Amino acid sequence: MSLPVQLLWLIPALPLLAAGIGSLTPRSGRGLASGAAIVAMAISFLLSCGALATALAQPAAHLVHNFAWFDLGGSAVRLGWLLDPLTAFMCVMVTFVGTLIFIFSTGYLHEDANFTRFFCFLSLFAAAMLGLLVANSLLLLFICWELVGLASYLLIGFWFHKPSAAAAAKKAFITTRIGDLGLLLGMLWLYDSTGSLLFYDGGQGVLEATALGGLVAQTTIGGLAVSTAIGLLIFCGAIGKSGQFPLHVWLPDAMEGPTPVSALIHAATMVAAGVFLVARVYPLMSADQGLAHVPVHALTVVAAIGAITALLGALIAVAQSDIKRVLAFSTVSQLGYMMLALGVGSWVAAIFHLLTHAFFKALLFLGSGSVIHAAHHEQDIRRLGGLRGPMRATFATFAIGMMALAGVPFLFSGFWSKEAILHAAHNWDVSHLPLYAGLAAVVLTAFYMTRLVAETFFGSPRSEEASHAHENSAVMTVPLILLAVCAVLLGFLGTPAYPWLQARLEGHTEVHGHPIFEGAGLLMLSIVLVAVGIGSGWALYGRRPRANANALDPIEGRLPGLFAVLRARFGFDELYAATVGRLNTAMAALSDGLDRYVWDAAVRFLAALGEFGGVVNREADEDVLNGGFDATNDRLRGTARSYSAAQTGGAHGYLRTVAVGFVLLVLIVMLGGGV
Amino acid sequence: MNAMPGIFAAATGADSLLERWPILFRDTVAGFFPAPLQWLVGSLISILAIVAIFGGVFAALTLLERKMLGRVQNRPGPNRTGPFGLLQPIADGIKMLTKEDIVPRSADHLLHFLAPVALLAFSILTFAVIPFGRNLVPLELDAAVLYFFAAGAATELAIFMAGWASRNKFSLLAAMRALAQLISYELPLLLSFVPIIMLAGTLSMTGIIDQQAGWNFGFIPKWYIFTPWGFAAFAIFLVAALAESNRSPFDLPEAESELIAGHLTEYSGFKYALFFMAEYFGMIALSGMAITLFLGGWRAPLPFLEFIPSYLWFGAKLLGLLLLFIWIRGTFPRLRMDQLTRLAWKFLVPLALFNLGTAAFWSLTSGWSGPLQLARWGVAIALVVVPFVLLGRGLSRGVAPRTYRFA
Amino acid sequence: MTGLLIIALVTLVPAAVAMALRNVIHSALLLILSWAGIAAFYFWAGAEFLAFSQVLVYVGAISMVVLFAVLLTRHTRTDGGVAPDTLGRALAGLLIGGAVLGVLFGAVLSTPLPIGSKPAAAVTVHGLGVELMERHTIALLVVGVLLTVALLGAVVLAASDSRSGPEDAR
Amino acid sequence: MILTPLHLCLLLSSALFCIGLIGALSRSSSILVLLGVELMLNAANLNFIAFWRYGPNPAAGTGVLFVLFSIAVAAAEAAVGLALVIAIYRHQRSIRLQDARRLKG
Repeated sequence: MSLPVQLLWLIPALPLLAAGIGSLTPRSGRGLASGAAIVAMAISFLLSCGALATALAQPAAHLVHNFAWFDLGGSAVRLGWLLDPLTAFMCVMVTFVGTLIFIFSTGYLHEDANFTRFFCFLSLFAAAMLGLLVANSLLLLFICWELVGLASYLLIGFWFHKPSAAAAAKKAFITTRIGDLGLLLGMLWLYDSTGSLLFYDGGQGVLEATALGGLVAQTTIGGLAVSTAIGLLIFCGAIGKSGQFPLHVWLPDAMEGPTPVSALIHAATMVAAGVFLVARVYPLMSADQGLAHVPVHALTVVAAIGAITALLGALIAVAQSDIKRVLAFSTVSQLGYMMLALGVGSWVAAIFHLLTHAFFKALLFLGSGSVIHAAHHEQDIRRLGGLRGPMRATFATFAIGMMALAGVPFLFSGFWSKEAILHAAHNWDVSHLPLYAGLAAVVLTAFYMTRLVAETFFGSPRSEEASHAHENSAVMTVPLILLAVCAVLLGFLGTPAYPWLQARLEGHTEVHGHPIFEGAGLLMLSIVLVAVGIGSGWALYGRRPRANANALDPIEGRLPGLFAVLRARFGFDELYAATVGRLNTAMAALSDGLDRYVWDAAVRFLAALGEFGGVVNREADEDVLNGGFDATNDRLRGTARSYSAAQTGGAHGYLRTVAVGFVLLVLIVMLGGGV
Repeated sequence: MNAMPGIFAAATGADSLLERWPILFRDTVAGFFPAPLQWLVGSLISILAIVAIFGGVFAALTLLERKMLGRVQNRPGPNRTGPFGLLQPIADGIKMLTKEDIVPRSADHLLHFLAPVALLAFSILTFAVIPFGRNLVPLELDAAVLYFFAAGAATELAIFMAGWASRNKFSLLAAMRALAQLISYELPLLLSFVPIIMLAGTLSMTGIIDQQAGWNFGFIPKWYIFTPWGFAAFAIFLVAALAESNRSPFDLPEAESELIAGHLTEYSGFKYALFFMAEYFGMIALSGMAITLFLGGWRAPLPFLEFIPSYLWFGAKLLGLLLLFIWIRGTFPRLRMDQLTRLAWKFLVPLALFNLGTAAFWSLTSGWSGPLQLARWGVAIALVVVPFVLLGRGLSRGVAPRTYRFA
Repeated sequence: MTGLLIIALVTLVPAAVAMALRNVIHSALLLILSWAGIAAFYFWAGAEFLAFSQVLVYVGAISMVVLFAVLLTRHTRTDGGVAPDTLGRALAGLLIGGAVLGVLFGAVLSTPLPIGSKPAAAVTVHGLGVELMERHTIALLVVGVLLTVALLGAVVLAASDSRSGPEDAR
Repeated sequence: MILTPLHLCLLLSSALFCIGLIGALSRSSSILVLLGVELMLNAANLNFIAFWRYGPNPAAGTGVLFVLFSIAVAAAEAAVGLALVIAIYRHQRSIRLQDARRLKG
């Protein structure tokens, strides 16, 4: 079965339809709303598989179907669908993970009063993301991009009665909007320079050689190539959406939404959008690579941002105590990895990591959701513990996810994708700093994930809630198991020995592998680093479990200053509050003052002037003009009264008048010799 | 001026003799007359045939209905006249003909007389366009469907005339009810078959039947009832047709417990029989319409059954529908007036409008094949079922199934 | 030509009688006959579809509404007796109507009308549909909107707006 | 002066128009006035058909379409008109048109 590109729109349309159904369903229609959402997503998954089959049949081609949206004078605004392996793989991932998350949600939100609304939003979220994936136009992509933002706002703030959730939703929305402004500017600039927003259009698209050549040839402020500037502006959008430094602050706060939403945001939909965007416009981003004279290449910036984010996120994650926050910062860190990979020139490795990460991060989030659900919404790992016994399925799957994320060698998918990124960083000839940042993050990742698992599942329960926890129903565990299986198996699609996925993404039909141990030095190093991370984590947290909920963290005991800084997340929120927030307040005060004292005074003066003129006028008016007008008006009123007497209110009379008038008219015409 | 089309289309040589003999018979008889009179004689023969056949069907149907209702109510039904009561229709006829014809003194005599005549005349008029068989279309019209409903609309008038002319408050109330009911159900009735006209692209009965030729997978006939929207439309059509022909459970104008015999209260003898006849004719005509629109007309349901003459298939389908009507009459209790109008306006009309959308979707996606065909069916079924469930829930809000503790 | 004369008879006589009768129900029923006559005219002129539409709309729908309105408003306060102004109005009406008739007849008879070489061929339903959907799509949409608005307007007008309206006092 | 069929049709429609007009002018029942107006409308439709049939360009079905729309409008007019009659009746317990003159100037 394969899906022609003309019908690609069906993939986002079905969840959209489900969202429509969900929005029209009354609160009691739980089964209908969730059923529609899940069925739509499952069908989309099948369609995506069809699309994948189509794309794999000719991986090098960019199949497009363009159409005119509306006419603008001479030219038309055109949109279109695009099908290539990148789109197809992403669609399959989003729909598969999405389906499992949807199923999980029916269990997780079982008792929520707004169950139907939740599924409406979820479907909208998925539909927007899928639309973004299949778009062949930066405009369509932007529309879906904003829809993703809207849906995430609605979902993060789903429990809007909690002030923290409402604030987090607002924060996520506003923060990502900052990045989106860059994207919008980039888009406008791009349209201005090339006259098109279609990615591929038979040689006319913005990602094709003609347009790129034109963009590279021009330079703008500071000697940048135009393509670099546009690329960086577009990258701003990705920074916002994918939670990159310095706009990463919204991502941990987005944990306020229900856990399936976190899973969806962190694994499949929202944050993946940024990475996908960069990968999609990769020809544009890398267009300036051949130029030697430019001050900076777009990809260098991407790599720098990615490296900083990877390290930063991993560091902060070490000191967090909320189970979801640890995972959130790990997402930040992993997204940094992906950006790093994009920056060092291997977008294929980035997408590989994006896919594997989607599965194991969804697994981890759903696992944490399972824990939270079982522990009656206790999220603090200091107050959990000892869940290994009562929650076997959750523990096993969570451990698989943890090992995939930590990069435990050979068996787990995370290892292979991370390895691909490190390799790419190693081969980057500009600088090795990203490589070092990545290696440091490897240790930290292994460390904090071990800490998380040890604190949550080992030891003894440290609170009332944790001691009463028991395993959840099959509707929640079965998705976990499925995801766990994928988290293991997926890595084998892209091992260095047989890099099938990479080859297909790059458009090759045959696969050229090389022995796994070819660049064994780096491989060994990272295995050692992982071992160090896990070992130190186990030594600190696993061997001597925390005694009670209030006991000091081992690191806190030894390095209290560093721990406090990390726990406070380097104070980014405070920094923004102190700088951006303060600046905003100051500007507001300034504007207020300007308005109050300068403009207002001017207006008041004019008003007084006008008033004076009015007084003069009135004096002239009352005596001179009014007298005449009054007389005229009296005359008019008299005439009108006599006319209105003809208005008898009787319909017969009117009709009679019309008929007589008709007769007279005809007579005049006839006797007058015709017209 | 319209050239009068041949009252029956000429038989083509390809048909079997079984198919052709009515036409051959007519042409042979007409051949005895001089040429200018031939079409007149042909038409007369057709008209006589229709009146005779459906008169007979009417007689048999009265007996059948009473027998069936008897079975439903666990009693034997008429069984005294002739073997198994088979001669009952004849006895009824003689009784009706010989009964005194009473006209109330203050009645409007002319209208009182005209009402049953007009009713019957309009009922029979509708037969003119129904294709009874492969070649048996009495009048081949371009806008046959429209003609059918135009002629059917006039029957409402006759019922009103009967009710008003009787000068009886029960009759008048019944007439008002009948008007309200007919106006309410005209809309779903018309809306229910608009999708078919949309899909078939013609108003001609023959054209609609031609569109239903052929088989899916070699054995499922391509009748419109075998599509999601067609099934929904058929259900709506059936309900509306029941209401249009004043059949139970929509027989409010003649609700015995409330209005004596409704607009028939002041009628007796042969006029009463005419009303009765017209009601059955109306029922037969609407059934014939349903067969033409939804059930493939005179077409055979399976390929290897095509050797049976088409008019027999039509007759079999007609009998099936009539039995269904009788069964419904024996089973369902009568609705209340407000329930009746609510059902029409709040349920059938929106449903029919939704169905229009479904049919549009169906028509737009006719190019889909392979797995997409599954999606097409799924979406169409969803478009039918979801509004049905939602609207039905709105209709029965606050009404729960009763539970009987001691039953 | 005979056809036309018969149609004219069927159309005009019931219409004239209907306008003269005192019994509104009889008037309405006679008018239905007249409308049917007009449908016959359409049929005679070859507009088959129009004829059926006329029957469906006028005989099937408008007549029903009219009869309903008559029945709903039967108990008029001043039912008996001819009001003094009625006679004068009738006379004036006849006079003016006669004048219009005269003027129209004069105009028609004194105009030489060119006649097409042959009468129009009957339009098929298919052709009509194509015309409607292609050249007159906008008009069709507007008529659809008009009918919807009219339906809503009629409902709003006829719906009793207050619980304590005069008819509840009856 | 030759009486063509077109003339006859026009005379028929004129006569119908005048019957409607006289009815509308002289009857006091607002329902009958409305029906008179309805007749005048029909007379106008007759003209469309007559000119379509005998006109110079009969191939275009414009006349028929015009009448089709006109019938639709007439249906709307009848519905609204009779609703108005019922509203009038509800207000003054009478449908005599000469009683309904509250709109006088």
